[in-house]
Amino acid sequence: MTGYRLPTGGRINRAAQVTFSFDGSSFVGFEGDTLASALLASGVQLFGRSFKYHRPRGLVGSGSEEPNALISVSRGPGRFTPNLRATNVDLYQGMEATSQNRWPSLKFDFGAINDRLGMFFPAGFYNKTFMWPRSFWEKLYEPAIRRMAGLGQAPTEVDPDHYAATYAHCDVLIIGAGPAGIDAALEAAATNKRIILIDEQDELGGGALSDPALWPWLDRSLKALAASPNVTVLTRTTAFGYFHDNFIGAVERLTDHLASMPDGPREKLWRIRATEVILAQGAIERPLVFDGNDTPGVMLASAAKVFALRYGVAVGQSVALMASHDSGWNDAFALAGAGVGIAAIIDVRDIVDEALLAKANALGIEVRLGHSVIGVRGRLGVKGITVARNDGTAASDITCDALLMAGGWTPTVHLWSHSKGSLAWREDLGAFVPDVPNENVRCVGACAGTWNFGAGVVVDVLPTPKDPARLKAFVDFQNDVTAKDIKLAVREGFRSIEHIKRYTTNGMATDQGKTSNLNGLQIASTALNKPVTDIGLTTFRPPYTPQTFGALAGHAKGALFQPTRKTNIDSWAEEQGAVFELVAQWRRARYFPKAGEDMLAAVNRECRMVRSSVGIFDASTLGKIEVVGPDAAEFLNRMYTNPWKALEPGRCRYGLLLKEDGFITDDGVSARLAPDRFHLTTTTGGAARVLNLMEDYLQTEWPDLNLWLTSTSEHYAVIALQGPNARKVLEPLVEGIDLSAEAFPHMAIREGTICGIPTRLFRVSFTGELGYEINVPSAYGRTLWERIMAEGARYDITPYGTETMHVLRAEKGFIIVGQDTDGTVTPFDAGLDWAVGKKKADFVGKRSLARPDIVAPGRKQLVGLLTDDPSIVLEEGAQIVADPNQPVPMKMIGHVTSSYWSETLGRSIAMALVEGGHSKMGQDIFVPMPGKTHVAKVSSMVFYDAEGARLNV
Amino acid sequence: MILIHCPYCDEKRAELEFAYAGQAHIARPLDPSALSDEEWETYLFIRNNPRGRHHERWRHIHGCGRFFNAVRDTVTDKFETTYKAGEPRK
Amino acid sequence: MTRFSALSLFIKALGGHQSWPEQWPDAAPKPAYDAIIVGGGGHGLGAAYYLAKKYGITNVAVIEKGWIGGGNTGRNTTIIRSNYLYDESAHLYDHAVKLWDGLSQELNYNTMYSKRGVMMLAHNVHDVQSFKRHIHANRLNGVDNEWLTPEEAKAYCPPLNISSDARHPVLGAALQRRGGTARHDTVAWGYARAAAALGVDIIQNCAVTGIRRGADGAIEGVETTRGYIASKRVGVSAAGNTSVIMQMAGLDFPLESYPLQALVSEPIKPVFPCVVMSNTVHAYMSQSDKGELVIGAGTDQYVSYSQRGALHIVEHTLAAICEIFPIFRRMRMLRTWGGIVDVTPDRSPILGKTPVQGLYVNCGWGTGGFKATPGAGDLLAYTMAKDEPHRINAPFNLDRFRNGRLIDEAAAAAVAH
Amino acid sequence: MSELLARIEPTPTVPFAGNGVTVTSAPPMARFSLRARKAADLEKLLGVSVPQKIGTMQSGVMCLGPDEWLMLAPDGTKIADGAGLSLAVTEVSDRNVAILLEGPRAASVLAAGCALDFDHFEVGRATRTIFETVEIIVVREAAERFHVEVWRSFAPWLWTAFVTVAAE
Repeated sequence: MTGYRLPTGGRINRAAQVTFSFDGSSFVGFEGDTLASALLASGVQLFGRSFKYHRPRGLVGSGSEEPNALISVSRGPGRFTPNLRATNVDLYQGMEATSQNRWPSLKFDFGAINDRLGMFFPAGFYNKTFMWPRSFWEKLYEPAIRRMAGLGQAPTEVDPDHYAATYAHCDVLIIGAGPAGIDAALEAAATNKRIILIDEQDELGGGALSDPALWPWLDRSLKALAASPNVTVLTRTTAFGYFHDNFIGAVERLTDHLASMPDGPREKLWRIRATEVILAQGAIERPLVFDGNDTPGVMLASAAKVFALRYGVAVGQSVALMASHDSGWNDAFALAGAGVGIAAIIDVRDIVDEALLAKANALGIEVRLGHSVIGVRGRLGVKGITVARNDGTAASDITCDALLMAGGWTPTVHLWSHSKGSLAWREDLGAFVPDVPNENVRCVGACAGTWNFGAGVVVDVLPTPKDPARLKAFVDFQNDVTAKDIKLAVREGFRSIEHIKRYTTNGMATDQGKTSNLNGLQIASTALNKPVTDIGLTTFRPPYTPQTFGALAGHAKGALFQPTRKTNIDSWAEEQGAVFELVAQWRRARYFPKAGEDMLAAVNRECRMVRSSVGIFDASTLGKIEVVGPDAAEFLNRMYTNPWKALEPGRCRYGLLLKEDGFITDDGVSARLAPDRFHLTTTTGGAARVLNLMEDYLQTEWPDLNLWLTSTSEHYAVIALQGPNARKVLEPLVEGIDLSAEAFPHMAIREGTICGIPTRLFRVSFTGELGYEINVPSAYGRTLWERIMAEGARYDITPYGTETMHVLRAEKGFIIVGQDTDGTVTPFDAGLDWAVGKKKADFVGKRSLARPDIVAPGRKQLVGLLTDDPSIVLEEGAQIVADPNQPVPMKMIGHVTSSYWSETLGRSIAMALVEGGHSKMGQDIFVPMPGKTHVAKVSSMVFYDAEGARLNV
Repeated sequence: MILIHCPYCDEKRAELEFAYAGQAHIARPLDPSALSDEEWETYLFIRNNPRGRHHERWRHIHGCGRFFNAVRDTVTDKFETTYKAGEPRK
Repeated sequence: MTRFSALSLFIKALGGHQSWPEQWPDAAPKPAYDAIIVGGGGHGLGAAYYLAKKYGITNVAVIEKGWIGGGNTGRNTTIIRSNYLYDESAHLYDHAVKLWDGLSQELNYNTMYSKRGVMMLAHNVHDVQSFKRHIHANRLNGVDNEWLTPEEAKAYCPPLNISSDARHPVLGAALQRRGGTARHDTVAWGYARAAAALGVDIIQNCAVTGIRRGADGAIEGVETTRGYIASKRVGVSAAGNTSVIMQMAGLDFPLESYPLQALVSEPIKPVFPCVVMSNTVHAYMSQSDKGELVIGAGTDQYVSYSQRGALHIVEHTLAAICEIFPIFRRMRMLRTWGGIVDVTPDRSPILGKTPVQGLYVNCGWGTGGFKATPGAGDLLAYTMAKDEPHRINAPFNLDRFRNGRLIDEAAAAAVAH
Repeated sequence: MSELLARIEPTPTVPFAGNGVTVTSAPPMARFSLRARKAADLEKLLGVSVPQKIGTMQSGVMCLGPDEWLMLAPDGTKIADGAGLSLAVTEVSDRNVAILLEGPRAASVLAAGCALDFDHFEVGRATRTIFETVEIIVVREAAERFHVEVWRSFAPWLWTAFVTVAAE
């Protein structure tokens, strides 16, 4: 065959040839073709292999409903896309397309052995077998099933494309630009409303594109829309989901149809909020169910019409029609008018409209009423059909090379269903139509069930004299679900349509049942002898057609995936070669290795320098909250476990914050700047959580209090200067603050300037050494840091990171909320009794501390651990037992929360939560690790300078 | 993504600006220490979780910052009303 | 019950599959039962099966308001694992995992339990500490869970991006090799068929409308849309609807129900050999036997029974998936759906007795219910049969919300500092 | 003496000229968070008029919430701190930085990640909102000019987002 391109007609540009390849063979199509129409024009009928039986398959439809013609397109590294419907792939010069799910070739596929054995693979067969011997499931059966399953090849390379996203707003959103949608748009365009009209195809027009009589109207309408400034038209855009409050997700395909790829995004996610939505999504023709209905060349009558009149392609040279509906007749007449040979019209009905008969007669088309197709000849393509009277008699053959199916129409109610609008059963259509809306939405045209396609009857399976148990009459083409599978499901007791769907997988393929749901429902209805409405309706789920992960992720990729927060000083650390860690959204310098140092060596050096001279640490990520107002102290007194009212201005206090359940949620040192002004600090990860918790209490529990909370976390850069030489480094730089120990003691705050910049200077220590935390406006963080580095050079000032900070604080027994506590630890468990105001009548979480289990003995308590072998650094997270010789499962009495090599002490130290730990001081506990059990003694958590002599200098 | 009417801003805004904050009208007891364990459990943990009309709190966290109350149907997710904190239960 | 096997499949095939019997009869309610299970999900059907199989109580009805397995059983991402931190949780879930092994044979129904391994990614130092704590605890509890370096993680799951430049780099992973997936529907159907064969009535399209208690306060039976059914023992295993049913018995519960979304891609050939979870990035994924990438998304923030989730949840989930597995950016989402998850204050389940004599409850599984299916069913059955909890589910009582003995796995995973 | 130390800002000093929109880092400025139960309390303290309607801005002060205002003022501006009064003045100059969007596509760049309806967001409006996952304050200074406030550490991300969309 040389081809099926009709000599005239269609909307293709015959002046522009497009060369492309399919499975390595070269083909030529025209601009305006889809891959499907171009291949069809070249005489290709075989497009793919089915999912389960690997049966040869051709086109069924002409658009998004296509179940069979799934192909892959490759356009360079990382740009391999499987499972595209050939009917939706706009052709471009040089396209490389391949078929799927076949080996070694589409025409000869070893997988088709499944078809021969199909009788052993009915619906749900895998539930019934592959159980013996037991070990074979994972080793043999499952891998084999997996290899056979799946459609296209998996991608193997990173997609180089990028994707865009936007929000949009309109007064009227019209989805579907067929005649009904265009009319709705024109009507709305006359108002001053903002209108968005979207359509999934490359051209507006929908069904009108295959009706040349409407083309003049279409041209006029499109011009009118283009001239309306209040109308935004989006083509190649699929509205895939209808979400709450008229929020519609749509994806616009921007580059897949282009021969050369521009720099712009491949696809764009539109997130549209509409006041009113008009659904004009049309209807999809229904296949008929009969033996051999999946032979390549058997397709929807409406699709054949689209191929002929829109693309100028005959689906066959001698085409038969099997109809249960008038629309098929009209499609056949249209094909005949376009020069396609019509072999016969077979209609399951005994009586059809006289006008149709007359027209068929006038065109010389043979008509068989009260007949059905009972068989199709040909394997890789239709060679002919066998028809018989509906009573099974008078079987005869008709030669043809394509067979059209006209089984009536199913309104496209997917988005309506997403919106939770209700559906009503229309017996005459044999379909569900929109009933009561749940949003401000209405349906127009065919999707409302109001379009006049003519009359028809609904049949589940065409009459046949063959044994129904032997029919290969497909309902869901892609998933290889046959009528007998559905009957089997019913026979096995599956009665709800959801059960039938799940048992047979009917409607669960990549076309989501666009051509199969209603036929499946009808067959189930007959089998159950119950009306359709008693069986239920499967729920449509977004998306309407499959949408790329990339488009749904939008811009959120690489640098735009999630912000990485960096301090003003971060760039300096990066230049110094710091190793970073991620903490909450921040990245923080973990240590500053010098040449040849690993983490341990760097941390040991950093620790040594802090203890012996002075270290500098970027503490900017700490959360900060300014609490201002007459009732500020009262508020903090209610929030924190300890008393705050008596704190004098200029002094700092450690604050411990619980949730109402009594467990520690955050801590930090806070300062009173004035009677009505506090500067709070929180942990890095707790900043937002603490502020939100406090706002909640302030706004909803104690709205009578006069104070306000303001986050100042990012207003300040914070530089911690720690070590015996800290004061000496600071002194030359600070003005307006007396740094002497007497004037500025530990746990105090002063305001002044440093290098001319206003500062809030804290004298606090998380290391146990003399220490300051310098708060300055953020933009000065790095330049101040560099000034201090220069000033401290004579003391060999040493930058240190979070790891050293952790070691130093552990040596002092300071906890880290979230590491030494885990959301199940009370202040008493953590040994922080001193931070709980015994006389306070109430604070957040206090009542929970009196619950029976919280006061019961045996709770896990935070203690220090010293390994018997001082060189052993226990692993953080290691579990603790009292009896190392017990069998598994062992009784665990706690775990190691923090564990380090302490360079200062020349041995390992650890902190642990241990059952009854506070009363186990000096006792041995055991840490069973693979291959070795470590012994450690329970100790105080303060390993260094217990009396605090180094602080008060 | 639902639309929520903020009673302070007097505007409908997208859900992304809001944080859900649980069942409404559960006042913190004035003297928690006077409560039995059962009463404290009820305050802390027991929730209505109805199918249908639900009184709940939201915070316009990325807007005006205020907590407010709402009545919403948990089956349809549609709001019946929203009102300012401190106003009587609707 | 017709035994399922390759042989029976072969024999039936020769007969055109015309003689397969119903897998379970469509029962109408009888006036009274020895025990009633409210909720025909995997947990409830499992409980009915074990009541009949292990405890000899066969006069049992499972009452389901819709169709069995239509709730979270049929809507979840089918992950099975037991590498939980606390002894209580580890024992609970490991009890289930042990029952999963061999369940297909026990039920004579292929549940397609696939021990593909569940790998949890550590993205920061805190994750590493937390996962190692899990691994050590699991090891001493006899639960398998091992640490993988980033390279080992990549070898186990080749699509994984372990670049140190990633926004959330992979610092390692905890792998439970016995973890995996199963086919969700078959679990419900398998239990239904096996239970029915032992005499259990499976009653669909039957909603509970009331709970009747006697003068002594004890359970007498349930009112349903298909009439009153008497029973002295009623087990409620109704997930998101538990609060509503408990209120019929006059009980207020510490539960809230949230929408949880999941999605699948179009099917592709095998590419993803295990289950990967990332709590930091909020994504988890596996590939089904059919070839679909099965992806769990997050919960919406508000309580809801609408089974309708928001688009931005899907956007964030897929952005996360594409960061961890960048080769999947061109893959396409085929279907999304929503379930209703019932969440307790400590995000651990409630499984045991209630203050009402004869009323038992199994709820609050949050996002973790599927993996527990056989265990939850077995333990609910035990508790109903003995009128006392098994030692495994005893800690998962209602009292813990009063006395403070919470089992808070999520809190133990703690927060970044 | 402040000239001794240089400021370092998180976003580029060179504007980005995209398709129909320019993205520019605003110069440093003074910012104060103002809180009070009544606008009049602040007006009395500061001697300036303060807008009453949430989401509006006048003379450099925007009303963000029923008891919350943000004042923008020239760099170096100092104001009374209201000590002892029933209100709160907190300096947050360096907490935020501002990015300016100007040009016919300015609104559409914002709409890429912000769900506000900019057709119904008049000149003079100012509101806190969210751009994808990042909180921002949007001020419409002119039909085609927006001033966007963002916390400092999120500014590089927001800049990259704006520039990415502006280039599309």
